[in-house]
Amino acid sequence: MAVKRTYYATVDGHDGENIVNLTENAHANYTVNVNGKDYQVDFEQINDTIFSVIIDGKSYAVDMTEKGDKFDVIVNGDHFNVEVLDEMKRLMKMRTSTTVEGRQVIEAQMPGYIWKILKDVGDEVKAGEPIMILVAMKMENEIKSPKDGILQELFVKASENPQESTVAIGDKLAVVE
Amino acid sequence: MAVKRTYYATVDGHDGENIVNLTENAHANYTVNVNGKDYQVDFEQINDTIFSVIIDGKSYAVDMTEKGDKFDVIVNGDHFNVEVLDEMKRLMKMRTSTTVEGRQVIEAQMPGYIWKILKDVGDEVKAGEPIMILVAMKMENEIKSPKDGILQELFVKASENPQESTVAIGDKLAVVE
Amino acid sequence: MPEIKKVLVANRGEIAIRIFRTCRKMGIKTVAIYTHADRKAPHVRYADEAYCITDGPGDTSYLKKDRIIAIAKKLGAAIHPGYGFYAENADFRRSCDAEGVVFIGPSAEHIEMMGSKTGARAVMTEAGVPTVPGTKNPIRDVEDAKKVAREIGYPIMLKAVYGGGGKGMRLVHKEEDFESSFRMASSEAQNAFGNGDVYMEKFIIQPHHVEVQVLGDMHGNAIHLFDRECSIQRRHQKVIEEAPSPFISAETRAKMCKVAADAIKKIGYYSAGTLEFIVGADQNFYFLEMNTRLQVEHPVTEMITGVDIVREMIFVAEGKPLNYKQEDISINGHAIECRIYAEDPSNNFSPSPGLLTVYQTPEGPNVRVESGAYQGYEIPLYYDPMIAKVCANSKTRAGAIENMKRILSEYMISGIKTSIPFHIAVLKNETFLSGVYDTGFIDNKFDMEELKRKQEQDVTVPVIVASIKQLLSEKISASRAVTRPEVDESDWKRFGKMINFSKTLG
Amino acid sequence: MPEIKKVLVANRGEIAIRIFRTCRKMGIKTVAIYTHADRKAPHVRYADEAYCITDGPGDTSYLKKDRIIAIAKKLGAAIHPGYGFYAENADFRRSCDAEGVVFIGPSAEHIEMMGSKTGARAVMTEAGVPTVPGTKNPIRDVEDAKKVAREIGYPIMLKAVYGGGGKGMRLVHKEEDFESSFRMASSEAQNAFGNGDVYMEKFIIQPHHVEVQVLGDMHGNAIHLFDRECSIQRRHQKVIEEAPSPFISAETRAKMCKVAADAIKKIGYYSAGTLEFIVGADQNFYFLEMNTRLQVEHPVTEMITGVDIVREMIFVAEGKPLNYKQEDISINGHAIECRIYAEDPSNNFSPSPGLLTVYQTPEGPNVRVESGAYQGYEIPLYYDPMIAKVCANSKTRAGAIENMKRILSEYMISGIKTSIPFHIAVLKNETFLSGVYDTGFIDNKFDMEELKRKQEQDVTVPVIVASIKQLLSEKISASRAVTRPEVDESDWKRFGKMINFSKTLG
Repeated sequence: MAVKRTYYATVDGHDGENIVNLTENAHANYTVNVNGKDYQVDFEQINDTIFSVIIDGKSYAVDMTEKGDKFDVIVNGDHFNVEVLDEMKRLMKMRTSTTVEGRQVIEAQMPGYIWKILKDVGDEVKAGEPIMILVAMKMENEIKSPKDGILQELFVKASENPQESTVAIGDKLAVVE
Repeated sequence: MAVKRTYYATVDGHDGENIVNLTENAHANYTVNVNGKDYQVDFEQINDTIFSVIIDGKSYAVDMTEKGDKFDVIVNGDHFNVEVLDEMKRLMKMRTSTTVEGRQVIEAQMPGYIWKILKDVGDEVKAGEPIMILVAMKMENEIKSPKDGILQELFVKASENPQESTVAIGDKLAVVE
Repeated sequence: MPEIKKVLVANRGEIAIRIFRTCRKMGIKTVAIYTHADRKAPHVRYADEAYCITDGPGDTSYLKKDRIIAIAKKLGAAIHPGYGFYAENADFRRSCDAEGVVFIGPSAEHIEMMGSKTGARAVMTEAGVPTVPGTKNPIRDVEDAKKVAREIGYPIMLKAVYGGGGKGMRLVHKEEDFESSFRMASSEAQNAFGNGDVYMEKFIIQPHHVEVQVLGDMHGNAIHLFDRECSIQRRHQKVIEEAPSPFISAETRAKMCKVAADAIKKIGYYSAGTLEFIVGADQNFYFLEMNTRLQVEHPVTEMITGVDIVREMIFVAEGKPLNYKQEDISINGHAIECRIYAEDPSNNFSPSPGLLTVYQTPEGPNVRVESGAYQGYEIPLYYDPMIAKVCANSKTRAGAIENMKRILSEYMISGIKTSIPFHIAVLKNETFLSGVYDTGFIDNKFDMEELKRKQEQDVTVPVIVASIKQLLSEKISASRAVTRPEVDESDWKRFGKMINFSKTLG
Repeated sequence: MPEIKKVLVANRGEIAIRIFRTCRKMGIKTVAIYTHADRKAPHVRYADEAYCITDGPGDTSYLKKDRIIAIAKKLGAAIHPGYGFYAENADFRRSCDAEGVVFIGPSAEHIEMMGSKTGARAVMTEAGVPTVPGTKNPIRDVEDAKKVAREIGYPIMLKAVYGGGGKGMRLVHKEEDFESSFRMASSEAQNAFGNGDVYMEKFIIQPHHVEVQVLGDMHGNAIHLFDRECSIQRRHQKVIEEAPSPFISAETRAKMCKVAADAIKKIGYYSAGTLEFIVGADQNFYFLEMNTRLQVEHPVTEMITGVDIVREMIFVAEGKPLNYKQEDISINGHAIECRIYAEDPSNNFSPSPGLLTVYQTPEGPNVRVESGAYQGYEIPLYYDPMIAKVCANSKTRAGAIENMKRILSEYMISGIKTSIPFHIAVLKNETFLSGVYDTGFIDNKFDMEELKRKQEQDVTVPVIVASIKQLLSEKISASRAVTRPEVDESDWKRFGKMINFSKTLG
């Protein structure tokens, strides 16, 4: 029995929503309708992140990693961030996406360790002013305040010993309000 | 707290049993006493089957696959089949290893498919006489009777369509008694 | 001839990828064909387009002439046949011509001409190439035959005209034995093949298999790219090749290569081809047959000459002249190729298909790897067991051998057995190192038992690592409750699903 | 000097492996050193022996002089320093000498001599090598200085003697501006460095960074291995190098290479070294500095000359003469190197360490990969972000560029970002293709924004594959009850354990 789904896909840096109607015809074999146009797709996983995808005869070695509903896709060297939502998730997202200004959480954009902290909790900071220094691969990276405000919280400690202050991508570093 | 074990290891094609006293000192760090001699071992898994092992300063990239208590180990291109048993398993094995003649189960020694079956159940067969033909990578391999006797059972069917008669290593093919 | 903008390779594995590489470099689009069994083969992903040519998993054959030509025609693609399959198939070439599809290879006439061994020898004799002396005709009169044998020189070989498999064959060392040997060969042939006709050929002592790579175009140009030594063979299958041959003298090389280039010029041959010669211990050489295709071992020639043979084949198929004149071609260093088979050399080279749990190809200088596999690939049962070719080069033969040993030591393959230990043993063999080895090398000069003996008889290291692994496995078993995975799934699929799990959750 | 039977490489990553490769080829035993953080680095496995030089995971430094020399002494191993770390450290070399450990590199005196830029220029001027014209001494008299500037020729650059970072520097195009520029530079220097001394140097327009590889032995022999063009630099870091330089003329090449070889012969330099030159648009060249070590980019020189530089360094350290005379060295073809960094070029080259979930290096012809990584390797935070060097060669520069594009297209790396898209963009850049580019290339001729623009604006393919993956993930979630794996484990460890499971059960 054919499995069918409807998804709403958006791509970072590209306008608009893509309506995807997906039909699984057999193992690895799909008919995918994107914005009204049908594609025949043969889809096989090769290893951890590489997929062999043949779309109407065109062959792609796609590198894809998945984080929840977001997909980091590399096709022929081009990078795409795709979010794929079903009807329900799409509605939920529309409800919560009224933008919040004011409180800004600063997260680590790369893994590394916190070498120095330049501001204390309670300090006034300007937009673009460095709050701490994150070291990754021998290079120092200033972590700057995204806005004028007060440094409300610090989630990390600095150390010259990398083992004691390692941070991963997405780790919270500080809050400015 | 250090984990300790005593094992009895035998290696195919090599005489004698090796008595192994193993102490796990810390993660990846072991003291291994083999037949009375101590070795300091640093042991790290690199991927599915490759291990980086440093024994008293000598560095080895070891390829190792595990099947129950048997280990297929490749060191510097040399192949070893090692069986590692604890006291209890060793006793059990000694009890059951009184050799059984008579009934012989023939197993597939390589993956492939059964192309032809040359004997029927009930047929008399001579030692070395082919019972069936297994095809693997375009080459035909005769599966021969290990002894004079009667073909008692056949577990496989032949087919020219590889999909219908595929066998894996270790699959039972026939019984001669 | 139109410019080639797209190439369909009617083949699989390493040779499909090798041809795609040249196309990608030249900016030519590529098309793969595949069977159900080969859906995950790497050539499918390497190409710009890929089309399945089988109806279901039960059909594993690539011999789908009409479908392949129809796909190429529809896409406006030229077809390169690789080696095997439709290479050297005149009928396939004719069908391409009939459908207006460019075939990247020689003409149907030349494929056909060289397809018959006796026909090829007649043509080549005519073109001035020496062939093994002998009467092509059945011996009718023993005394006449003896006279011919005297001219050829002993030893001679008597062979059944309709024979094969060694029956009806007799080696004759001196004239006194001729008559009795002839009678025995004839009567054996009569019994075995229902026909007692026997012919005579010079017997070559310590024969070397040396071949000359040639290239021709449609404008009457023809050149050679020097020679390759292919005498290391197991069951008539080449396993190690080198260029140039370490055995033939400079004089022999000059004569042999010239004769080959002149001959193909004379017969108007175009595209790539190879003339196989048998060379005696006395450096005399005789034409055996001509392969009208790209050879498996062409990379060693490319490494010493710097010529991309596939690129030339594409130009020639477009009707362009060759990019090289004979004087542009010289030998630069030495190259060796080892064919890596999925076979277990310590178990009589039995096939060893399966899942490549680890696959790391060698890196560093002086390496060329042409591989049709990758980590996670399950080598199918249905095709040739050669998974890769590894080449090494250097300024000297000794340097190339040194490099090859280093290179093979880096090749990490787990999950299957390969012929690599066999290659390493050959590379250490004294006869091989001397450079003077003939086609009897494996039988006469090589100790197969060597492969079963371990260099390191001390079992301490394997015992230590297996014991530690046993401890770790016990600890894992003890600390977790686990459910048994489905038995009908391959390990790899299981792994794939587990990875998907952790991602969904992570 | 005793024969070297064992080599310890006081380094990590690709350069350690590269040196080990030559040792393995030569039958020399190898010793790796490693930090706790580098336990799983590939050089540890490649060596015959491996020793940890740190006390705990908190210490990530390889600068453990005494320990390293003690290990080498105990094992009877010579030390090769690679590049960075203890390469070009005269004190380290002296300690080796004191402990009787053979150091594979130049003498302490030469390391020291070239360690000071001004000292090196003085020595080289003495040895007949042209240096950038100017006064080395502080300007005291403006009128005298103007006279010198006239001799040198405008434009000239004024620089603070104790300066750095651009402060106290002034470019002067004509004599009328000299005095005011001098006063400003001097006062800026006074304010910034507490000293107003300023000197003068010729300003080179459109400067090219071209260097000459040299080799010397202890018997007074010295040769050059021709030149390398290294003008493609980002933040003063070389990213693409080629040999030979496409910019310099045959005449410049001949002069520059001869001057370099003669100079090191004159100063009695032995082992490998590199003379860096700045070459103006007018083909005039001036010595900048000498690197007394193996360079990162040495493979391109090896590819065009066929010389294994590490092998020569080992012979020289044994006290043997070089294996080559100058007349043995010629240029064969063209080679290019791309340095692959774990950096995100579309995000201002920010570091991108992490787990390599997929790592497949390019194969096929005309490739040389020197890599310090493997699939499953977690690139540590603490070291240089260069994970590999990829080289391509061909008969011509155009061919090498074609090959490199094909090669980079095959490099599959997942889990981290790399500089490969940047390299591909450079390889397509018209100025780069012309072969005439200077050190201002990245700033003036290269559009960084290009990297952020996608070639393919159509999002259909990513939308399709992401949607199918979403469906598959939903199906897996729905069909299974799963437990959450420990959050403190890396994916790889988790994978390792899962695999172990299935094996224990299988």
